[in-house]
Amino acid sequence: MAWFDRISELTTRGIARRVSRRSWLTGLGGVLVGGAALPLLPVARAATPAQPRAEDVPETGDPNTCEYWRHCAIDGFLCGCCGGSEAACPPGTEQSPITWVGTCRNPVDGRNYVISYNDCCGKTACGQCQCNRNEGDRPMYRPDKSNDINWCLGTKSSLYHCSTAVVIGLAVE
Amino acid sequence: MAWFDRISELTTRGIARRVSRRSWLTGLGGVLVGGAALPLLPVARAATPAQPRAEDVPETGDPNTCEYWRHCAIDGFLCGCCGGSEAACPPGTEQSPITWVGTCRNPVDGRNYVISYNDCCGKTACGQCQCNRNEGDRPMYRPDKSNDINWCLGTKSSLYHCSTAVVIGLAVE
Amino acid sequence: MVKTLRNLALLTLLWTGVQAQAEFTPESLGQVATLPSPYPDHWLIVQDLAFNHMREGRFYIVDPAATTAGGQMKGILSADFIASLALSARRNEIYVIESFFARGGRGGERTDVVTIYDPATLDVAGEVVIPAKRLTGMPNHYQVALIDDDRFMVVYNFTPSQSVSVIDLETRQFLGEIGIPGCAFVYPTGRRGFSSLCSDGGLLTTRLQSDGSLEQTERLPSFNDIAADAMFEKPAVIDGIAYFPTFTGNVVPVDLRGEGARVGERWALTNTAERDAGWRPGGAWPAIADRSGRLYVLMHGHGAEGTHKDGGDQVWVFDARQGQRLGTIELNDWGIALGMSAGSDQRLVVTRADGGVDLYDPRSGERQSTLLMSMDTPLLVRGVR
Amino acid sequence: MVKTLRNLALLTLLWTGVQAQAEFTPESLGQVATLPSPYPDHWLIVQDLAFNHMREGRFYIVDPAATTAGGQMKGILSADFIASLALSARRNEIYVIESFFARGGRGGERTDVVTIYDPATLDVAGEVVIPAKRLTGMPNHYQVALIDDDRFMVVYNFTPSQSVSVIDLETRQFLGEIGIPGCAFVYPTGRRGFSSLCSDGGLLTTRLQSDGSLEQTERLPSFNDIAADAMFEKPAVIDGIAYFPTFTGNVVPVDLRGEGARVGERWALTNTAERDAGWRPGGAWPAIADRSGRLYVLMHGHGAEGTHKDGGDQVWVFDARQGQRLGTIELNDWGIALGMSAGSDQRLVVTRADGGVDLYDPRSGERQSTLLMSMDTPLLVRGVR
Repeated sequence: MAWFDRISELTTRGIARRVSRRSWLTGLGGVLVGGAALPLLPVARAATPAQPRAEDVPETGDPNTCEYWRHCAIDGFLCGCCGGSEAACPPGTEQSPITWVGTCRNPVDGRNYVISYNDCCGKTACGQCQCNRNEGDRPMYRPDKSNDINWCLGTKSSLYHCSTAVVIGLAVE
Repeated sequence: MAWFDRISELTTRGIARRVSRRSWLTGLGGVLVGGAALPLLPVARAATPAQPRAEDVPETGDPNTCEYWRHCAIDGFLCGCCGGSEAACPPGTEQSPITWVGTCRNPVDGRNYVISYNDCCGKTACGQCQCNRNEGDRPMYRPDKSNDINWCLGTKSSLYHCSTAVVIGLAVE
Repeated sequence: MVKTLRNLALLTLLWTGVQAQAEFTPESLGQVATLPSPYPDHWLIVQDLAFNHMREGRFYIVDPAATTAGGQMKGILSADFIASLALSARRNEIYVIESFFARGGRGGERTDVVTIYDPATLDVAGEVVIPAKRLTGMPNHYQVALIDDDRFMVVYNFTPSQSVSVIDLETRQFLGEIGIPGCAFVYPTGRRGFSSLCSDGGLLTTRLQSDGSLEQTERLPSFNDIAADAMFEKPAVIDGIAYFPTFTGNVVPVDLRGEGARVGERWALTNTAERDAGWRPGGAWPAIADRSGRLYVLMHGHGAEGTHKDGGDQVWVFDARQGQRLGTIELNDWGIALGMSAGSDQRLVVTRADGGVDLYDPRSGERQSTLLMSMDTPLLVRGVR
Repeated sequence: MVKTLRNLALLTLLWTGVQAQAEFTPESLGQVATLPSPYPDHWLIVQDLAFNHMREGRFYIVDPAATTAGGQMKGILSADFIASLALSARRNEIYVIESFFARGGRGGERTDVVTIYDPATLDVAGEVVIPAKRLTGMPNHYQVALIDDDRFMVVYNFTPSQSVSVIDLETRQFLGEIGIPGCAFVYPTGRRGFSSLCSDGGLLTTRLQSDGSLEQTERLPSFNDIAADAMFEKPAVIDGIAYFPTFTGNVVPVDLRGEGARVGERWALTNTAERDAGWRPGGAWPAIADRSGRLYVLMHGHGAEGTHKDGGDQVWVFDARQGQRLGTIELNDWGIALGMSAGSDQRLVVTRADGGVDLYDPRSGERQSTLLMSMDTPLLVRGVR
């Protein structure tokens, strides 16, 4: 999905967040915003055989915090606080098939992974664990890079519930 | 209208409220709960020629506080904090024609006035100045005395917005 | 606990120039969590009214034993406009009775619906549209009842005409409306009936036929002095006997096991000294029972006219059958409503005045844990069966 | 400011034994407050997203000069699912563009509606149902535009196909949809057109015919380096020229007065030293203008990739035409969005990170007042014309 609420976030997490995040992610900008000319129509790809959580990805940190490494461009409620997980939707919701993707650096192996921030849809706002981080986020006229958009599109309902952060690839370095 | 939210009220106003209210209103119970057997069907009365605010009633206190004398049995959002007043609905809402009535003592003249707590309806919850005081309130099986009921009945919409406290009579002493 | 989305071909839109890497297997998309069936005994269902946004209330399905907020939150059911909830173990369904407005925050046509959920997936398994007459107001567990072995649901209506809507859960159909003039709420009674408390201080029992239509009604004359010592409309039920606390500190047992309700002998929660000190029950749900027959009552001192919703800072424990005080639980924080988890190792649940929810060991009286999720205005909490 | 309910015979239910007293004249029932027309210049409209309950957002109509919360709150418009708002002085109407769900918090059919309000009564004067395609997401003043002297409304759609819905406000009818592939938002342009920013860095201008149908489109090639220095989609507009700040601290003026948009010469908000110190614009609405042509930009130091929504603790003031810095306002509290009241004695409005809303004197830079009502997540604030 893709919402942004400075208010509660800055209130609860404090201005300090800005500083820590900034320093942590310095240098990623090039990777995040690079790429070819934007296709005007979505490129569909059939899901490859996949697994619930990638064994190839070394993990660290608490997935239910904004600081978790996959959340470098997340905006919304963390599904892990709503009955789901960082990769699974909560019971009774539907994962949006289209979304924006970010690129986050995994602090364990130092590699950049492509994160698909698929929203979970069909229930009203979860209201738990709201986060907003914007590495690589761009204005809404560049939708593929924008977390300000409600990405509950292509789902039975456009009601936004929460956001996942699914590892779908390694970034081209 | 008629809602009751201990949580935010007790949170914002503190436990002290209980004590002050209790002592202030001691002794009113008899007046409040007296009366004949309950009519099973509402008794309708055409509105008498009336005035926006009764000049006969001596006033004191801030109508936008829970402690205001007319609010001794109010439950909900004060309309004076929503664009209306203690006797008028906010713009764009409709005053419910039926409701529960309480009896509150006016501290200026020491007399007991009958207060009609008409809800204002047709917009969703105002969310401002929530109060809950229960002098003379009775369980919901005695609806004429219950402020737990949404009294947006007989209105175009049953959406509850806020509650007024209209002086409609002097209590029989 | 995770199922991958059925055979849908997932469209993953990759707008970026990312290429598949031979060495890397992406995570599955379309995963949706599921819940164990049946729910573990110790889970809870918390009703968050979201009073300032009452069209967006929620029921949280909670594992209070988890040590993180995310671990405690197992799932969410939306609950529009101060909804009611009912559980059927026999049918393996959860019901939310709620109201929708065609024009949202500015009203429009109201539609009342019984939403039927699959407890394991929280998917909507069906719905029954009922007359847009259900009582809306502060929540009460007895706005809805399941009777006849969960075959029928009855929903209390207030327009202000008083009636019940009868729903056949087998066929998922609204059957009809039965008037209960002058009376309110639905307390399951006998095999296929329910009782209601009346404004004249009496009680009305309504029995249905096997097809859900009215069989017979029976009125008890007044036994409830509403002016001087009103019964709360919020009983604790033990083995079919509803124990109704009263405003000034008595308990009225009403036996709902037979075809007609029978009023038992009232007893006092307080002795003379306690009564003189103003000890009274109070709150949004002032009494609850455990499976051993203990009755827990939320009590406050210095009570007077108008304090009956104030909750309390103590929970007094009674043997409900004997009417005997067994002990006192001093709450760490002021409480406004009581609940009880299911199973053999039950927990007393106390909704706090500050919006928190605490769990106490009902035997030791010690607070054991506090719910960690963020909630707006949680009020009523129940066990999962 | 109070009208009594028209000729409706009010049913006042007196259930109690109260008798009319000869000496006493009861207060009127059925009173409903109204608002002055037009609204005083200094009033504001505050959008409260109610992010945790986004189906229950609200627009508050506020008199910031009042000294109490109740005095400040003049009226409330409901705003379902992150609504948009537009004002027409010429038509004397307020428009809320919002989305409703037939099954509320669990979804169901979505209906998008332009709700038309009478500003004096806040009664619903009418509605226009439009395709359920409008962009939902964080609010932007340019999701909706009134063009052709407020004859037509255009609403930006994103499904993710991009288009606008055209509404005839004269007849209150939906006229049709016009595609704007690859482009977003609606910035009024010329007499009967609007421009949109495109994902290729260019700009699309769409002109309508007098019947609301498409006349012509015109594309400008890329002038916006989205990767290295993206233009915010949130401009401040002075006399038909939109000043778009960029992420790293430039300003791109786009002249929207003519039939086609013309991109002006960009200038820098910062000098080299400031840029090296990381001073950047940011926030949910980072720039606003006053009627004298001053541009106010919300700035934060130590900016970097990803800080563009962080708001700031300073507002830098510029002569927009000259691109010259005129001064600096040190905010008392961290801000996340800017607004400006109408009239001759304007106030700079700053939405704070902690949910407060402050008013500053734009000349002296002094904070003059703070809104007192309770709000959930106020974000964008605008003047009343």
